[in-house]
Amino acid sequence: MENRVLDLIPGFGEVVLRKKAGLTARVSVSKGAAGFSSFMRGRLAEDVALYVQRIDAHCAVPQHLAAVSALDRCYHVAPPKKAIAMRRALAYAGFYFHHLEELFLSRAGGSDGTSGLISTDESILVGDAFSAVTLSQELITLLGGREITPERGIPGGLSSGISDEGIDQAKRDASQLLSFALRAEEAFRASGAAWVKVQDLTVPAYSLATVEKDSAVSLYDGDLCIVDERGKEWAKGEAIDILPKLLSWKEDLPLRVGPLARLNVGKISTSQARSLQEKMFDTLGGPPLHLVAAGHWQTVIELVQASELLAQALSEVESGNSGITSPLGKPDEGIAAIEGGNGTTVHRYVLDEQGIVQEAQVFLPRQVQAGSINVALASVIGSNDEVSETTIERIADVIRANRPAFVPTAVLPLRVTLRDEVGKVSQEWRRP
Amino acid sequence: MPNKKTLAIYAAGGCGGCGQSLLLSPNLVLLLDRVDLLFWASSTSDLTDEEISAYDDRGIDLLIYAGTVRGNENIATARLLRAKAKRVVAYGACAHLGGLCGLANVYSGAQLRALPSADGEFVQPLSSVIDVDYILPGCPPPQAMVTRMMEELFIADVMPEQGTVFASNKAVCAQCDRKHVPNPLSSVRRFHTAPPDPEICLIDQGYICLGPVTRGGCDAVCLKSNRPCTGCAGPVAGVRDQGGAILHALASLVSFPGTDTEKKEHQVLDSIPDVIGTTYKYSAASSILKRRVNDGK
Amino acid sequence: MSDNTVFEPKIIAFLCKWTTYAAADLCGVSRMPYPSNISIISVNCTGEVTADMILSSLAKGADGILIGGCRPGHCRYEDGNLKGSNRVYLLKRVLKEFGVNPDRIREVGIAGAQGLIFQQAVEKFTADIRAFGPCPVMSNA
Amino acid sequence: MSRIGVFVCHCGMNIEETVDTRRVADTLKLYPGVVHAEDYDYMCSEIGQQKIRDVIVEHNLDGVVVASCTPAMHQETFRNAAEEAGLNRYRLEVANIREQVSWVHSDREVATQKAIRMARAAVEKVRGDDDLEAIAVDHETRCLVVGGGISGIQAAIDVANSGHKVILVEKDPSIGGHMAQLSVTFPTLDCAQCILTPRMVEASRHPNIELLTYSEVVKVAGFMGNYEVTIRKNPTYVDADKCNLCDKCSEVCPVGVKEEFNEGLSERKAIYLPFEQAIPSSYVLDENACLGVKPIRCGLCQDVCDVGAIDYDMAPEVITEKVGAIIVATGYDLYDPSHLTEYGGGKYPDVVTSLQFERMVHPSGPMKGQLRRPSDGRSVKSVAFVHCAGSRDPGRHKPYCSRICCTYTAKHALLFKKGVPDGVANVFYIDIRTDGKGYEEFAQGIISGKRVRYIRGKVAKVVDEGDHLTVWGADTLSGKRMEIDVDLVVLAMAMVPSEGTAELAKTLHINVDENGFLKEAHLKLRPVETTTAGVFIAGTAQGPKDIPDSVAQASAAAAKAIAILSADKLSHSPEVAAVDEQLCSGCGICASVCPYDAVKVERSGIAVVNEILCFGCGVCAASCPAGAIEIKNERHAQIEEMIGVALGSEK
Repeated sequence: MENRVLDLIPGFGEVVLRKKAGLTARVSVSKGAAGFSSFMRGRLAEDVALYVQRIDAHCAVPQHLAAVSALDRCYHVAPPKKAIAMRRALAYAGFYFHHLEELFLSRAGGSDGTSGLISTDESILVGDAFSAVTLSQELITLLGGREITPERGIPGGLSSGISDEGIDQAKRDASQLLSFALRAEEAFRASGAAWVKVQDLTVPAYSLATVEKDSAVSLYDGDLCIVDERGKEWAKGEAIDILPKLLSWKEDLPLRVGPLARLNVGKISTSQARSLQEKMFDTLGGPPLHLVAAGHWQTVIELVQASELLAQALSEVESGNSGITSPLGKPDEGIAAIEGGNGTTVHRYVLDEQGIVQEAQVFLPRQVQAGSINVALASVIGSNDEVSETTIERIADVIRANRPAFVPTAVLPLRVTLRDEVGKVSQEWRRP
Repeated sequence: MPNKKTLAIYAAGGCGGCGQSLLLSPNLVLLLDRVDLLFWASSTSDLTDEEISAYDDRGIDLLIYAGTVRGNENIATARLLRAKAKRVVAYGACAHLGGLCGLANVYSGAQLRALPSADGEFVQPLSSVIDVDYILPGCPPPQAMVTRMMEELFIADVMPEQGTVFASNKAVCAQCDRKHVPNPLSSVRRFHTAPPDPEICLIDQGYICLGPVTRGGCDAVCLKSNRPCTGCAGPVAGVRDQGGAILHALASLVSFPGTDTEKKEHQVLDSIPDVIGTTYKYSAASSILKRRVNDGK
Repeated sequence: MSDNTVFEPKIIAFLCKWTTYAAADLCGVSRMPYPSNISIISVNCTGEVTADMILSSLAKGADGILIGGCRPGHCRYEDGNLKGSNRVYLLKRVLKEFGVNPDRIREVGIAGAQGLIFQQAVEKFTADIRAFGPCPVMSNA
Repeated sequence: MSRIGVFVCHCGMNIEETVDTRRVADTLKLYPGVVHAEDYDYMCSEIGQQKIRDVIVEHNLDGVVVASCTPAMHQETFRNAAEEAGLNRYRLEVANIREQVSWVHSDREVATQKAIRMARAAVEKVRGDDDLEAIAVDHETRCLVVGGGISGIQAAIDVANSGHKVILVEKDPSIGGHMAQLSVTFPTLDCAQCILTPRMVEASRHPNIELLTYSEVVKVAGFMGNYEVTIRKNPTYVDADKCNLCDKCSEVCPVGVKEEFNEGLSERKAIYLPFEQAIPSSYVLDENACLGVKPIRCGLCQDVCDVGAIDYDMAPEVITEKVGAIIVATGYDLYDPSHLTEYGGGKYPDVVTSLQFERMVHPSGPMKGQLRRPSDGRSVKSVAFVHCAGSRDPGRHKPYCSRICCTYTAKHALLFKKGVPDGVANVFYIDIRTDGKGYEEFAQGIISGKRVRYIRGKVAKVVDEGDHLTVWGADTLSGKRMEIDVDLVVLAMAMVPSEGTAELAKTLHINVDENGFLKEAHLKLRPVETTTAGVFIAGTAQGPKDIPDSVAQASAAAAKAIAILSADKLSHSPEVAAVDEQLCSGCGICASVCPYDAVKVERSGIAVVNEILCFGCGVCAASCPAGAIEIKNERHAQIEEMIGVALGSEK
């Protein structure tokens, strides 16, 4: 299975240059370019998590956990309960941090052009936002062994446990994060909600998210569920069964992931977040809801959801280094999915008997990226008349920055075609 | 307060980890009101070269450059930034050593269809493209080092001398409190087969750890969560080629008693897996050999 | 590379001063000539040669590296020679990954009294390196 | 900026013939850091050395490079000269442009260019050199002598007489070595025992000599002046003080084996007296021959021993001794005759070795001096002596000449004629090499006496016809092929190093030459020294030689040892490892690879070098992942600079 990440995002690379009398530029990355798989071939199974989380450190925690879950399946092993509890707590801490960055801090590169929605002018929150960042990273360190890029996940469980003082500290941090989340949601509802109501950008789409057994939305792992634009279940099942459907997406509408998708796919299982979500539906209607701006309100609500889930998970976490790994079987293929802040990430690895990576795919059906890629492409192509070698390289840079899975690719073979409104190719550039 | 120092942060095609390590620093807020932050941009087209060239030469007191240098575009921007900046910090393993992406320099031709040919195509450390005044190692840089950088660059009144590396000159072992159990490397063990004893030095247990060759200053954080040092802070002051140095140390520890033990010893040496990925994980691009060549065999 | 078309390889030799360096001297005393491409650096033991030395030799233009020490079991310093050859063995794996022909490094075990064997070793190695052609590492220095 | 002086030597024509030394000097004059450069005919001459001294003072040099012969030759000479002028001796390096340039490259341009590169490399090394001071070391005053033959005994006595304690270790149950087996010695025909036994007694009674027979050196650690030797004393199962040589035990002993002292011509019991004059004079129980002591299977000897000297519970004992110097005199064995298939060596009973013949003619030998054929006991009427049996035969056996066979074969012929006046003695020879004092006169006396037939020609084949042997040879002087029937054939076997010499050399870290003899430091100038300071060699272990040379070498080795033992302090080379505390992280890899345990990680977390134990091999320097430990004046930075310059990259 080649990495067909790009094709999951309908409309990616289709740039309409209104200024230039309706010219459209279509950019596609040719098959052989899957940098990630050839980069990972020959690497060690126990290093996979380290590489993956450093390819897109913005979602380091979910990538780390998706990698080790997929590797668990490669080795046909279920980590002990004690390890799962810590991984789950780590996931929620990672989820919380990710949403903090989306909401409060201008993320380098501006993800979907609305960075820092609750920007620093909401003075009551700015100081707390920074301390919430520190607290969430402290939790990631306590649970994952290291800030920003956790270390402890290994196939079969965790490399080391947490101390009793660590658990107490984590619980204290979690309660502070919950109170911050509630105040942030309250502040959003006061000003942000009105802004959302007046937005008119509605993009009907199918929605993909991870769900628990009771089909409530999961912010960790679980089955994958796709609902159509009316909210009716279109497909549900293990990642291994749903992945082929994703890769051969033929529906007329695009597939959305992330906060907006989650609110369409399933209910929130935690009490405070659920009641806040119901308030949102009272205001905006739905579900289903295709108002793009609603995603931001959902993001704030999910801050509360993550805090509540974190508190639950921490109650099951036990201290100590023993009993945190299970013996491994003989490795071959493994697929796993984790719900990250920006949406579900699916990892697939094939290992040889010595635990050396033969194939590696990371599917980041992050619909949210399409917008920024197109905006960036328009500025690159639109800014100068003819398209030169540097333009091609700027396009490659844009794609690489927004499609981090390609970061390790040394060379990004590209094909850029410029068509007029009738669709006739007026110019084409190719880079081997 | 004399007019504030000007600071600019440029993130070339990195993974965002370095940006987060800045955001995390408790004295980031302190920093922001002591400096005039000109821009905190990334290479993805929201800061054009024209905008950079608008600044007057050496107008930026301090430039933090994080992320890889690959492709003529990065090189051109880096040179432009250098002209505009009084002092440049190579921030994080990508700028300091080439980072993980440097491993792409060493693909065997078969793996990647088009082997990079033109010079610009290869990942290079920032220092081989422009003069670098300071280095903040790490992937991402640990808070202990970020704090030291901020104190020495912003809080201390005198700028540190050029060439300062905001990490220890000594290896990670100086801060790792694992005990030594001297025994020759009789077999190489993999982490995922059995997690090591957290009290004892990993190399003494037969695991590959780059602690002895990698700069400390991170409080051996990976070792403390029972994981090996993977060398992200780059080689210590006395070493030029990080992979070569640790491989030499490990090879020296492989010895069996008795005579004609060569075959057994070579078996142990062969069992070190993914030799480049393990020992040049972050420093392939700044190794002595730098990148793959075609030597006809 | 000198200007004429024939490729004249540059070879660095790290010779253990107790054995192979003495064999080189004996070669001289017996007036047994060998190609001049080789430049000899004396080391106390082949166990003293580091990765930096070998790799930077390639980066500084060496096309071949000859490491001359004692035969197994004869090292003046117990097993310095064995440690040296284990290191070279690992370094050759690194060279292969970087696309450099590992046969550009050659280890020979020559005793102090074996001047003739030293001469033959140098002649053979110089010819082999000439056949390999210039080492491409230098060009990307 | 350094102030280096460069001196390029002509070495008469040896260097000048292919290296333009003037051009080398002129080119080096322009090299960074060089303030003076000149060429001269003989730098090692007094005038040459004075030039060095003058320029050091005149230009206040902080480094000197002498481009000349191999450092092994005159580095010390030049360093002494530099030191006399006030420059630290370790700031002088030699560029080897004779043995490794002028003598091996004929093209003048190529040789000159290479000499320039080598000189520049030496300048780079000097630039990085620091002042070093030799390390004063206390030392042991005892001496270890390995091997109890005449050389070992002589060396032990000389050292003991100088007032130093000696430990004499001998593998066999008694000292004496092969000389004890000889009948009479040439050229004086003194009886071997008469001149050897007094020395054996002197050694055994000398207050300063501790005799450890039936013992072997197992391990040697340390360095000149401070060796720690591990010795294994094998059990003789007989208390030497109690044993009164009554021989009862031997009589009752049911086991008989070949007697080594008589070269297998006779048998001895499992419990036996090595030979009459054995020192220590005591019976010995040979564990391998005995039916069994642990558990006891026979026990007859113990029953009959009325002085209770036999003790089956004796156990091997391993002791360690500290000594300041070591003399190795482990002697020779004869080349195994079975290699000489064409002569039926080791197969035909009547083809015997020269040592077996010594025992056959010896009055107290197995045949009480009556020569009889080992096969059927008939008295010997005719003999064929064969020279160079295995010697001077590079193709199939030993390439070297064993030196003493020509003289002792003449003696053998003489002894045969004395015992069997009408017997026929034939001597097949290639040349007569009688190089010792009085040897030529002795041999010519026998040859010209016409009572012995000297036939110039190599024996081609010996065939055992049952009641006699047929020797096929040729007389190259008359050109005739010859077939002679004789009763006995005596092979003058080649001398080879004694069994176990190679292993002992490894234990002592000294080299052996291509024939397995112990390798001297310098064939002409340092015959009794080895490349390992403090370890000396003497006697046939270093190569075939006669008794006078062996004794002379023994005394020479003793003198060298005494020089060490009597010095108040020894000086240890300062070119040892040094740790940079700013870089050392205490990872301990250097400590685990050091073959001499010379470096340890202290509690402070920093590695510390015990300079006295360090040999400067550099294994730690190449193992240290942080480059924190390096050999003084051989630091990585220096070698890296040398590499660049040696490859001709312009500075």
